[in-house]
Parts: sequence; structure tokens; C-alpha cells
Amino acid sequence: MDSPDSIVLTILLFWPLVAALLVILFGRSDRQIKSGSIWASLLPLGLSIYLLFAYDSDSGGIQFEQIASWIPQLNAGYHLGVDGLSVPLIFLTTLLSTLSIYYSAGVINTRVKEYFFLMHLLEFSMLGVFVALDYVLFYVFWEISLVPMYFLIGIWGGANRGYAATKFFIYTLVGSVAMLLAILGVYFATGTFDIVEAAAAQPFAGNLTLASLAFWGFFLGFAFKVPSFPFHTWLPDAHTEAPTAGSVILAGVLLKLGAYGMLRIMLPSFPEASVYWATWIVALGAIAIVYGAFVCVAQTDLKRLIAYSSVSHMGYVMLGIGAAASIMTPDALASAVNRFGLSTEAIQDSAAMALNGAALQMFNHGIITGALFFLVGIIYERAHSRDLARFGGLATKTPHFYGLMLTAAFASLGLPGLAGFWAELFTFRGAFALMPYWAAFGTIGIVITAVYILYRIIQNVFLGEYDASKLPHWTTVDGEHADGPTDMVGFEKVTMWPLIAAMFIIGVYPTPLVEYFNRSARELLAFVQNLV
Amino acid sequence: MQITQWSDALSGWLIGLGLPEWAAIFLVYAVGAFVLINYGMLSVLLLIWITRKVISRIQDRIGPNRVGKFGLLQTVADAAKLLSKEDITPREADKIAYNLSPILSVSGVLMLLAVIPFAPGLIGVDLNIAALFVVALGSIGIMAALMAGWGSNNKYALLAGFRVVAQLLSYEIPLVLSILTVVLLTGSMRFGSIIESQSLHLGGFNLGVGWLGIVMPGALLIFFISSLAEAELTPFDLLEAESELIAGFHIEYSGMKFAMFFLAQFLNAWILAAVMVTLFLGGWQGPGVGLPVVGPLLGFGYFMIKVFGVYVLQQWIRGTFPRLRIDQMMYFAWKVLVPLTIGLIVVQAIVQKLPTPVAVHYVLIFIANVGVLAIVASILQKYFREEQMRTKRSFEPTSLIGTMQVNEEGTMY
Amino acid sequence: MGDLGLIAPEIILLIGGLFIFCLDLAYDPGVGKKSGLSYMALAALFLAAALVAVVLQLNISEISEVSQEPVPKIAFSMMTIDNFGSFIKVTIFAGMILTAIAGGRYMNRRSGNQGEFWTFFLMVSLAMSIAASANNLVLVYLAIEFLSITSYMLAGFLRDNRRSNEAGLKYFLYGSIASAVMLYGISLLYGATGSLYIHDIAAAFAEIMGDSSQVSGLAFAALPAMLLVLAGLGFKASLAPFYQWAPDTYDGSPTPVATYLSTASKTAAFAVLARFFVVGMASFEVNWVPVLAAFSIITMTMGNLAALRQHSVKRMLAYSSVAQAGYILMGLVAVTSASTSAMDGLNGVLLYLFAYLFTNVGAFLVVMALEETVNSTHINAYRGLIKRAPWLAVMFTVFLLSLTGIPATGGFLGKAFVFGAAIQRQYFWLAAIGVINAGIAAFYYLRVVRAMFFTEEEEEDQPLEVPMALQTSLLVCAVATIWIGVYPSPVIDWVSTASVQLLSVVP
Amino acid sequence: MELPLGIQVPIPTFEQFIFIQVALVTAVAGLAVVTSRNLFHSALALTLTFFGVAGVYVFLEAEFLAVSQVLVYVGAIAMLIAFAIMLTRSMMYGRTSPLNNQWGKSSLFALLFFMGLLAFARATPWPAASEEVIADEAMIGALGREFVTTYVIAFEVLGLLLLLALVGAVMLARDR
Amino acid sequence: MVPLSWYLMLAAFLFSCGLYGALGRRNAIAMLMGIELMLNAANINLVAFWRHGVGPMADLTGQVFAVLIIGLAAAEAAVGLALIIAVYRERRTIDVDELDLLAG
Repeated sequence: MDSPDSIVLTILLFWPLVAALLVILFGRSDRQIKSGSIWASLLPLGLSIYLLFAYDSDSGGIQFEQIASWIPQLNAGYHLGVDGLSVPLIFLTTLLSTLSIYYSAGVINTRVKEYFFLMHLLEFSMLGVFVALDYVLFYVFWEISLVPMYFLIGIWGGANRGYAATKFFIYTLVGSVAMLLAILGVYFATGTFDIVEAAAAQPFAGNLTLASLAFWGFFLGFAFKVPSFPFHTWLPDAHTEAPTAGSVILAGVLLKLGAYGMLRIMLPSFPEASVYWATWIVALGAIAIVYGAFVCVAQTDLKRLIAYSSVSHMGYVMLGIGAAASIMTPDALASAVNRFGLSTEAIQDSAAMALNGAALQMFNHGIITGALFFLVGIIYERAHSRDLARFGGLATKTPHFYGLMLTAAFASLGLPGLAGFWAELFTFRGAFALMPYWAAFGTIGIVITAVYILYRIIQNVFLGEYDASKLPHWTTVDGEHADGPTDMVGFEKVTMWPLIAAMFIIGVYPTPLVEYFNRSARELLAFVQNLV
Repeated sequence: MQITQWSDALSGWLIGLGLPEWAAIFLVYAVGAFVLINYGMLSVLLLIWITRKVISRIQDRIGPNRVGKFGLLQTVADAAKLLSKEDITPREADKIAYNLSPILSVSGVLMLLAVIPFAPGLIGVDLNIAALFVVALGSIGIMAALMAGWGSNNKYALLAGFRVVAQLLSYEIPLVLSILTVVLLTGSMRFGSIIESQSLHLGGFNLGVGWLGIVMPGALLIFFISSLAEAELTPFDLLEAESELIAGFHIEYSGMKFAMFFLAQFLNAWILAAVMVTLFLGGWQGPGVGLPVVGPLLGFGYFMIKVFGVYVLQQWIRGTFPRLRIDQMMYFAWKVLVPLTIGLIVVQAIVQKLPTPVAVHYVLIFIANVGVLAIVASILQKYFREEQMRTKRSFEPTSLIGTMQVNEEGTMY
Repeated sequence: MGDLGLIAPEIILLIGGLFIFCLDLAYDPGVGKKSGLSYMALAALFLAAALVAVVLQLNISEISEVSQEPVPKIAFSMMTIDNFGSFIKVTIFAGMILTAIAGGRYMNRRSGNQGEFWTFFLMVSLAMSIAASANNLVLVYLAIEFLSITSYMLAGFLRDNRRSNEAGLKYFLYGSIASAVMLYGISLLYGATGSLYIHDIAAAFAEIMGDSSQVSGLAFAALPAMLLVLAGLGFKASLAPFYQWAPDTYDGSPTPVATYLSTASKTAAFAVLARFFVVGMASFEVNWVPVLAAFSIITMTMGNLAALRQHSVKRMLAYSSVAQAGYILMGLVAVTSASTSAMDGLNGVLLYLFAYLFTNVGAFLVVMALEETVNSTHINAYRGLIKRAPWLAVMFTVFLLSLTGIPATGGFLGKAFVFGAAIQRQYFWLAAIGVINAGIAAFYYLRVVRAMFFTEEEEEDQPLEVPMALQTSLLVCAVATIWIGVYPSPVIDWVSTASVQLLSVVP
Repeated sequence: MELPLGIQVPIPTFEQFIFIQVALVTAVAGLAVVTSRNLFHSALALTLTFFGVAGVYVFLEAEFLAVSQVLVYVGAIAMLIAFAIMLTRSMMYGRTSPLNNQWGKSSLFALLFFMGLLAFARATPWPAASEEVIADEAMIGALGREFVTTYVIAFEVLGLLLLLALVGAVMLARDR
Repeated sequence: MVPLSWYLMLAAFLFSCGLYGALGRRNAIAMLMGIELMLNAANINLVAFWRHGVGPMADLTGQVFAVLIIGLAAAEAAVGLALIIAVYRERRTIDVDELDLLAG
């Protein structure tokens, strides 16, 4: 233990596990479990805020490192650490987890003990992915995150939950086992499971075939999680059937794991393969943007719509990552300079911009989609339906709800002044310079996004005349009968406001956040350029 | 003077006549086999006559006395009658099994003659594993009986077939084990060696009375009892058990085939007696067998006397003992004979490894055998006493239901 | 340490078994009062396992000057007492102990012949233990047959139960054919090399292969012989295409018997396979690697596809255990004696077997618990188990996740090792097929989880009474499964010493 | 010796001639075991095969083995099989075919197997016969010693197995 | 002297017969008979190799193994027939095609 700071990550990581065990072993009454869980979830949140401030973005690099021996025979260690990329994502994780737990305390009344146990376990595994710097550790947390999510969807989900949960589990499992093979390939090429060391050793450098195999192994694992375009089919089912908090975590954090993995592992470890396959990634991203948006327009289920919007929005992330990937080697950089007639610095700036955009989009999408799912959950608790055709004119009945939804929806379509704007701007700005045609194709998605946000959500649900006959059975959030839609109650507001606030803050002043991302994006570019 | 020398001389002479070597050897073997088989066939005539005479005496009759001197040719007449009888095959019989069975039955027994040492040097083949050979070929007889029982397509025959397997296989075990005691002591399975080891030299003169039966009376008794069962003789004649199974597995047979079963049965009893004599009673050993020229003749005489003596003893038991029930029979084999012989072998194996003079071994083995003898005798005595009481009770007018009563202890006896 | 000392564990089992048998014959306390016998069997097993450790400790003192490895000791010229064998033995005994603890009540309630059962049970352990050490094909064959014949009887042990009968008969018929085939192969090996000692065979083949003028000669005998032996051993390890007996037998047998058949017995078979192929057939690696690889692929695919269709959980586990054998075989394909990495194929096999043992024993014990309480193995019996017996459901989930290969369980570690070994030898396609199979397998494992957890509201929830002994066994299995997954370091060390010693004798 | 079609066949020695007879009987009986429709006839043919194999052992100068073969196979196994056939005799009647539905596959498989083994047995350059067999009695002694020295474990295992088989068979087949 | 390959051919024939019987017959006892044939074939191989093989004649491995197998075959047959009888008593059939309780 080199400094007191090094234990921070361990505490942050294991506290949710402790909380989970406490819940399962000592949880007596539902009330006690709920309040205890909320209090317990505040500790990681606090620690992640501490991390935000304590992380020295001037010096950059990996900080708060902790290295301990775990499986010495395999050179696999207990290696934790955070850099500019993971610190905000950890904050996102703890924030959404805390809010989810808080919100769930209000709405979950069946099998409470298991529910909160699983929520804590989920937080534990997600944090683990973000802080792990060892492949084995990374993979362990990556896979474990499947299990609680599976149960959350399967037990507290909608009518078709068993199918959805299984589909989610198997899709991601197949992807991650492919990733396991790639990890093993890297291990045998470099002799270590340490992510940083392995990247520095450049596995399969000079052997494009093997590098591509490993690259695609990782890509499969991550793309299923993101989900990238052809691998996304599990997502609408899982989101639609999941309980509200489950959807929030799923969309808000779990999807980010894939993108995080690409940035953390794929680009630095396989620069040559990245360059080679960059066009494919960009293409998949752009197709996802457009395809997702078009599918959204056709949805009749509100939650499914938002789920598909995630596909579309995660497409931006892929686009950004792919664009940056295209100049990962000096040769590629040089050829890009030739092709576009720009200076080396300009190209690198664009790449950094694309990466920043992708990372920012990860964070923003977490907040925005999280908020949207919360809002859908809030209305579903009252209407017990998500059928868009049965809503209408809620703006007058539930003004508070309307306001929040409006904000989140606009943030989602990238209205300037709200969080989503910056991410889209950076992404497209970076991508246009590197992959102009695909980026141009991707912009179609922005237009369509506006269509479904404005027309399908705002127009359909909130505007127009309220017609009581369309949906006669309303209840309050506690399940008692109500004559019509009731507005949000206290705990729902408390859940929502931090997210809305974050949208505004980032929308107006994104600099501190970009600071983190930019630092690590630059480091990544420098690292790769220096390697070869 | 070995049979091999005779046969060598014969084959040498044949080769001298210009035959190829393989033909000569083949011819010699053929002659030997011819002689043995004919001896076997003919001796049965005598055996049946002895049986009938012995049993007649026991039953206070005279027995056959019309055909030939002392009725000696009575069997020949019977055989002629059987041969002339119609050979009936049941319609639904399994033809192959039905017709093969009597042949197998006889040939299995005849093959045993090949290893019987009649006299010094007079032996078909002095097989190094003769003791095992005898046991192994015994199974052919079982197979034949099984085939007959099955092939006749008669339920009594089939039932008898089952009993054959049960009885013969069960008693084969004490039989083999008691042979094993001899093998253990002499260190050989070759009949020649076993007989050699039963000589008793006194100053260069072979008295020939070092019989193993003297040292191992227990094993001898067990062998004898088992051989009675193997030969399907009373008290173990449940296989034919006229009163319950009519005639056992050969109920459907007639004429020549029937005769063959009988032939096999009598010959089997005689051969088992011969094996017993070989193993326990010194074979052809006797005073003076070591002498030149007359020795073999004396040996042949001793052997025949002993074997026929044992054979008469078998028939004597046949004439006097009541038949066992099947459960009693199985009980006796598995719970009395088998454990006792195994115990005997274990004791003997330990004793023979003791670092003491050989004489001490013999004494210890003798003590163990006497113990076994005593146990078997006491069990038999108990059984016969109860049997006597039961019989007596059943004839008492006061106890009309005597035969149905279970005895006092409620045991099987 | 004398020869007898080296085989002390086996002797303990022998004495224990015969003692139980005699006691049962001599003393009859009456129906339903024979549970003491199972404690005796347990005691013997524990003692045997402890003695393995003792023998191992005393054994490693002598270090070879050439290879710097402990020298394997030979007992009675046919048993090699080395770390490999000891590892296998401890694994087997662990499985048998767990089965015995949990299965005692099951058997005592279903059969009146406890004396015979526990005698056979110890003898089966003895047979597996001998098979793990045997270095001569005579003894290998006899031990495998001993194991098989005793297992036939145990599979058909509930003689009034039609399913058990049928399982026993089918097991017997298939098993006898396989062992006869294997025997024929052994006889050909004997003809080609003139010896049945595995190391002699290896040396003879190495010599034949080394002499280029002779290569086309007797080495020709190796391939058919190898295939025939593989058929026999593959049968015991339930590899496709010799696995047809497995589902029927596991399904019909008394569950404790199915439990050890699918774990301990398989472990013994793989130990023999490893010894035979890795040591004895080292010169023919180019020949058997593709064969085993093909077997591995067929096995896991067939097992998984068949498991998908099952409605009985017991039968599903049976097929799944076939599929697992395919994964384990993958490790055997990728064995290299030159590997310096801990992630070698042989390590993978052993580790997988070790982890798999606890996992699968646990899974079968849950099946047994359900059979005990609701008398059904159908998947519908598992519906809503989380409400009726929460801990049972949770533990079953752990086992199923381990079978799926989710990290932090032993099953993951095993899979990682065998996949790793395949990757290391660049059998990417093999690993890829393994991945696809892992996905298929997840589907049917999850179906059970679904049934247990994703309940409808209206279902009744009567708590199940799970016997204490069964719970103990289950808990041990669950803890071991997770412990291997979370902190595998000691196990890997142990496994490495075992495989290093086996590989050190490869000529 | 030259057969028609110009096939050269070496003239067998007398020993070989006898062997051919024995082998033919054994082979035909073996074939009869698996082709006979009547199960009992199969059992009889099996017994004959066992005898034939014992004869083959005699040719190989393994008399002890030959006698053991007769003792165990004919004396015990064939008997047990015949016994079992009788006990299950209702199986003998009313059955149209003694073959199961995969007999075609198995016959093809067995045929291929045979041809493979045949080719293998002929093509492999087996070493020539080694020295003379040691004197008969000494060999039995040597055999016995092998059982209690080198093969003692195997021997003990077999003994134990026989005990267990006995106990188990009684337990399984016993009538209630 | 009879050449080694003759023995091997006889063994191969018996083995194939046995294999056919074991796989192709529907009666369990018939299958058992096939298995016995296979064991016998292997035994012929072992003894023939012992007599003609590469090993020294004093090494009795082939014979010893053959004796052990003979004993083992007895055990196997006993257990197998016991199982057959047990099944027959419960089901009145030993036709493996009709034993379909465990199909699925």
C-alpha cells in the first residue's frame, strides 16, 4: 500500500458487496432494508465524488492504483486504478445506483430483500469493471454484472420477462465468452493479464490476422453490450421488460461498459487492427444511429421507443470511437494527413474530439436515458400501460411530469444548452474530419431523432386533448385507485432532480467533464503514436 | 516304463514302415483312444452288474443271476434290449439339443479316462494340469443335462435341468477346493506326480502306503461327499428323483439315447472314484509297485481294487441313504462344505509356510483335517438322527400328521 | 515406506468395505436401523482421503537429480504413487464423501440392502483410486472393469424400481461392449510393444518412431489400438459417440449413484485417459490430437443439443455432464509437455475436474433434495423453489452458473483453463466451437433458474424440509465452488505439481 | 498348392491343417452364436466356440489357459447363460426377428471392422515366433508366481471383484 | 508352426461376430453372448502375442492377463445375468428395444 489513497478504490468497490451481504444476512423488515440500502449506497456516491475532485487531471494517467497478488501462477493480480475516462463513469454509476435504489424503495414491494441484494451486487460488479486494470478481474466483474441484471429483469420484470432475461443473458454471454478467448490470446501473447502492461507489450503487433481475431473477439464482447447495430436485438426486449430501476441501470451504466471496454482495451492494445477495421466500426455506428432512430418512430410502446433510442444514441459512441480508431497508428495518421490535406495536429485534434464526444456521449446518455426511463416508470406506475396510443393531453394533468420529460427529451435530441448537445457536436466534429461520408450519413439520425422525440413523445403523450376513455384505469403511485393521472410525488421528484440538474450543468458548462475525458483521450493517442 | 515310451516305440515302428511322421503320431493316438474308449464302454457292463448286486444284497434280494454266470451278462441283455427299442423324439423337442445331449454326456465322461493313471506308466496323457482337467470336463456333463432338460420340451425335464445346474455347480466348489488341498500339499496338478508323492520308502523299498487320505481325512471325506453329488448318486439323486421328477432330465429319452445317459452316469461314478483313489488313496501305490516288471502289474491291481472298492462303497450308500431335499442339499454345500474346505486350505497354506520340519506340517494338517471330519460327522449325525425320528414318528399310529410337522428347532433338518 | 504403506488409502477402503459387509452379515439391528453403516463408510472415506495426503507428504521427499522433480514411487510394480494420482484420488474421495453424506438417507429409505450398498460404495471408491494410480494396462483394465461392474450393480441397485433396473441393464450392456472393445485394443498394444506398462509402451513406441527404417512397421498397430482403447475409456468418460448410456443411466439410477457416476467416475476415467494418452501415446501426438479434438467437439455439441430438449432436470444434468466431458477433453487435446505456463491443458483438465466435481455433485444433490421432498425431477417441480426453499434455490443457482461458466465460480476457472490451453496451442476453431456451446448450454441451465426464481404470484409456497445432512453437503459444495472461483491460487499450485510430475515421465 | 484362378496356397503342415479345422469350427460356431434365431442354439454354439478357443490355446501351448477356459467359460458362463435363457424362456417365442432395428448398421459396422482388422493383421509385419516355451510344469509354477508377485494387485482386485459380483448378483436376482 | 496372423484373423473374425451380436441383437442375453465372444477374441490375441510376440517368453504377461480376463468375464456375466433376471421379473421382457422407460 503506497498511499492512503490506494485503498479508496477498494472501499468503493467492495462496499456495495458488503451492503449486499448485510441485506441478505441481516435484513429483517422491508422498511429496514430499504432505508439501510439507501444509506449504504450513499457511501460509494460520496467516494466517487471524492474521486472526481481528488483525481489530478493535470498529471493525468492512472491514479489511485492498487496492486496486490491474486493468482500469481497466471500473472493475474488484483490491480485497480482509475484514469480520466473511468472517474466520471464511476460517478455516473454510483449516482444512478443511488437514485435507482432510492426510487425502488418507493415502488418495489415484492421480494424486497432479494431486490436490494441484487441492486447492490449490480453496483459492485459495474464498479468493478470500471476500476479493474487486470483482464481477469475485468472479466470477472464483466460477467458477474450479467447475473443480478438477469434476475432483476426476470423477477420484477413485465409479462414477457423470462424470455427477455434469458435473451439478454445468452446474447451477452456469448459475446463475453468470445472476449474471454481474446483475453486468453492476449495473455499467451504477452504473458500477463495486466491490461496496462499487455497494451504496452502490443500483442500480435505485426500479425494482422491474429490481431484481428483478438480484436473481433473483444469487439463481439463489447458490441453485444453496447449494443452495436447487428447485435442489439436483445436490448428492446430487456429494456421493455425490466423494472424501472433495472432499465435505468441497464441503459445508464451497463451499455457503457461495452464502450468503455473499447476505449480501455481495444484501441490501445490493437492499434493496427483498429485502423484496419475502423471503417467497419464507424459504419456500424452510423447505421445504428439511423436505424435506431427510424425504428423509434415506428414504436407504439413508450419504453420500447426509449430503448431503441439507446441503440441510436450508442451509435454516436461507436461512431466517435471508430473515427478515432482510424488514425491509431503513425502510418494511418500519415495517410490521413495526406488524404485530407490537413496538418497532423488538426487530424489528431479531430481524433481527440471524436473520442471526447464518444466519452461525453456515454456520460450524457447515462444521465438522459436514465432520466427518461425513470419518467417512463413513473407514468407506468400510474397508468399500467405504455401504449402510446392510449396517452394524450397529460401536459395539463401532470405539469411537473411534463416539465421534466420535456427537459430530458430535449436533452436527448441534443438541444443546445442541455447535456446531449455537446456530445453530438464533438462526435460529429471529430468524425467529419476523419470519416466524412459515414458521419454525414449519421446526421440523418439527428433529424429522425427530432421527429420521434417531438412527435411521438411530446405530441402524443402530453399535447392534445386529454381523453379519459382511452385509458380509464389510473392509480396513484401507491397502487390506489385514482380518477385520472396524478402528478409526481415527493420521492419521484427527489429522484429526478439530480439528473435534470446534471443535464443543465453539463449543457451550460461541460468543461470540467471534458477536461477528464480530453486528458485521457490525448494520453491514448500519445500512447499509441509513441508505441510503434 | 512310461506309456510315452510304448507309444514312442509304436510310432517309431510305424515310421519305420514308411508312414509319414504325422500319420504315425496320429495313428498312435487313435489306437490309444480306441483302447480307452472301449475299456470305458465295456467296464460299464461290469459296473452296472456290481451296482445291481450290491443293492440287491442290501435289499435282501439276490439280484441278477440268470443270464450268464452270476448274471454277469444281464447287462449285455439289457443293452441289447435297449438298442432294439424304438427311438422316440418328442414332436416339439429342440432337435439339436435333444440329440446332441446324450452324445455329449458320454463323450465328456470318456474324455476323462485320458488322464486316469491305471498303473505306473499306463496313462493316456500325463497332463500337467490333470486335476483341473477333471474338474473342467465335469462341466460338459452339466451342459449335456441342461441340454437334455431343455431339448425334451418337458416341464419335469426342464425342472431337472435347473436342478442339475444348481446341484452340480454347487458341489463342484467343495470338490475343486478339496482337490486343491492335495495340489497344495504335493505342489503339482499332475496325477503322475501326485501318485509318486504318495509312496512311502522304507530302505529303498516302496511300501506305497503314504496315502494322502491318511493325512487329510477331512478333505477326503469332503471330496467323497462332493463326488457323490457330482455323480448324481443318492443321497444327492434329486436330478432323477423318481417320486417327484419322474426320471429327471432324461424322461423323454428312450432306447439307445437313454442307454447313453446311463452309461455316462455309471462311468462318471467310477471315474470319480478313480480320481479319489488317485488323489487320496495312493492311486496305484501299494507294496511292491517299485519292483521291475511285476510292479506295473501290481500297481494296476492295486488301482483296480481300490477303485472298485470305492465304487462299491458308493453303491452301498446309494442303497441305504434317504434322499435330501433340495434346500438341505444346497445348505449343506454352501454353508458346511465350502466354508470348511476354505478353512482347511487357509490352515494348510499357513502351516506349509511354517519354518518347521515337514513332519510337523503333516501333523498339523492332520489335526485340522480331523477337526473338519468331526464337524462334518456331527452335522451328518444330527441330520440322520432327526431323519430317523421323523421316519419313526411318521409310522407311529398316534401321529398321523407326523410327516407334516416341523421338527422341534424349526430348522431345515 | 513400504509398498503397503504407499497404498494405505486403498487398503483402508478395502478393510472398511469388508468390515461393513461382515458386520451387515453378522448383525442385523432391524429394518431402518442400519444408518450406522453409512457413518462407517464415511469414516473409511475420510481416513482414505487423509492417508492420500499423508502418503503424498512422505512421498515428495525424494527429488530426482535429473529433472529436479519428485520421483514417482511404484507400489507393487503396477501402481504409480505420484502427485497426479494423489490429486485425482483426493478429488474422487471428496466427491464420494459428499455423495455419501447426502445420499445416506436417500438410499436407506429406498433399499433394505444398506450393507451391500455401502460395501459397494467403498469398493467403487477403491476401484477409482486404483485406476488413478495404475500404470499397467492390465491393472487399468481391471480397475476400470471393477469400477464398471460395481457401478452396474449400484445403478440397478433398487431392484424393485423399474427405472433403476433398466438403467443398470443398459449401463451393463453398453459398458461391457465398450470394455471388450478396449480390451481388444490393449491386446493389440501388447502385440506391438511386448509390454503393458504404460511407460514401456511409451518407450517402445518412442524407439520405433525414432528408428526411421521401422516407422511403417509396428507403429502401424498404434492407431487402431489407440482408437479401440479410446472407445473404452471414452465410454467411461461419456464422450460422444459413446455417451448414449449416460442419460439413461443417470436418469434411472438412484441419485447418489448418478452423482458419483457423473463426477468421481468421470474423474477416474479422465485420469486414465490422461495417463494413457499423454504418457503412453506421447509419440503419436499428431495422431490422437485431432481424434480427441473431434471427439471433444462432437461430445459438447451433442450433449448440449440433447440437453436442450429435456424436461427432467436430472436428465438435463445428465446430458450436461456429457457436454462438460467435451470441454474437459478440450484440455486433454491441448496438453503440451513443454509448456511453462500454468494454463496448460493438463492443468486445465485437472482443475476443471476438481471444480466440476463440487459443482456437479452439488447440482445432483439438489435434484436429490427435490426427489426426497416432492418426488419428482421434472422441471415443473422446481417452479418457485425460491419461495419454498430459498437456500436450495440459491445454491442450485450457484451450481448452474458454475456449470455455465460464470466467473467467480469454479466452473469458470476450469473453462478458462481449457480454453486457454486451446488458444495457446492455436486451436482457435476448437475454442470457437466451445464458445458457441457455452451459449447453448447457458440456455438450458437458465431455464431451470427461470423456473426457480421467476414465479407467478398465485403459486403456492409450502416450505420444503431438506434433510440436514443433505444441506451440509450442499453447503460444502457451494462454498467450494465459489472458493475455487474466487481464490484459485492454492488449487492451481496443487494441480501444477500434479501435472508436472505426470509430464516429467513423458519420454 | 495351386487353386483354380491361379491362387497360390502354401500346403499346410499337419499342425496347420488341424488348426484350420479347429479355427473353422470356432469361427462357424461364433457366427452361429450371432445368427441363430433360437437363443438356446446360440448358447450351444457359444459353448462350442468356447471349446474351440480352448483348442486354440492348446495350439499356443497354453494348456493351463485352455483348461481354465473350459472350466470357467463352459463350466460357469455358458451354464449361467443357458440358465438365464431358460428362466426367461417366454422371450423365445412370438418374436418375429431376433435383431433390433439397427442390425443393418451394426452388421455393416462389424463387417468393416472385420475387414479393417483383417487387413491390419495381415499387413503388420509381426515379429517371428520367439523361443520355445518353457517346460510345462515350470510354466504353471511361473504363472502362479507371477500372480503373487508382479500381478498381485491385479490378482487381488480380481478376487475382490468376484466376491462383489457374487454378492451383487445374489442381491439383484434373489426372489423376494 | 501356425503363423501369428492366422490367430489374429481368427480373433478378428470372432470379435466382429461378437460386435455384430452385441450391437445388432435385441435380446439382452444374446447381446451378452456377443460380448463374451469379443472377450474371447481379445484373449486369443493376448495369448497369441505372448507366444509369438516381441517380448521374452519368460514374461508371461499375455497368459496372466488372459487368465485374469477369464475370471473377470465370469464376474461380468454373473452381474449381467442378474440384472437381466431382475429386469425380466419386473417387466417380463429383456428385449432392449422394449426397455424404453428412460427414453427421452
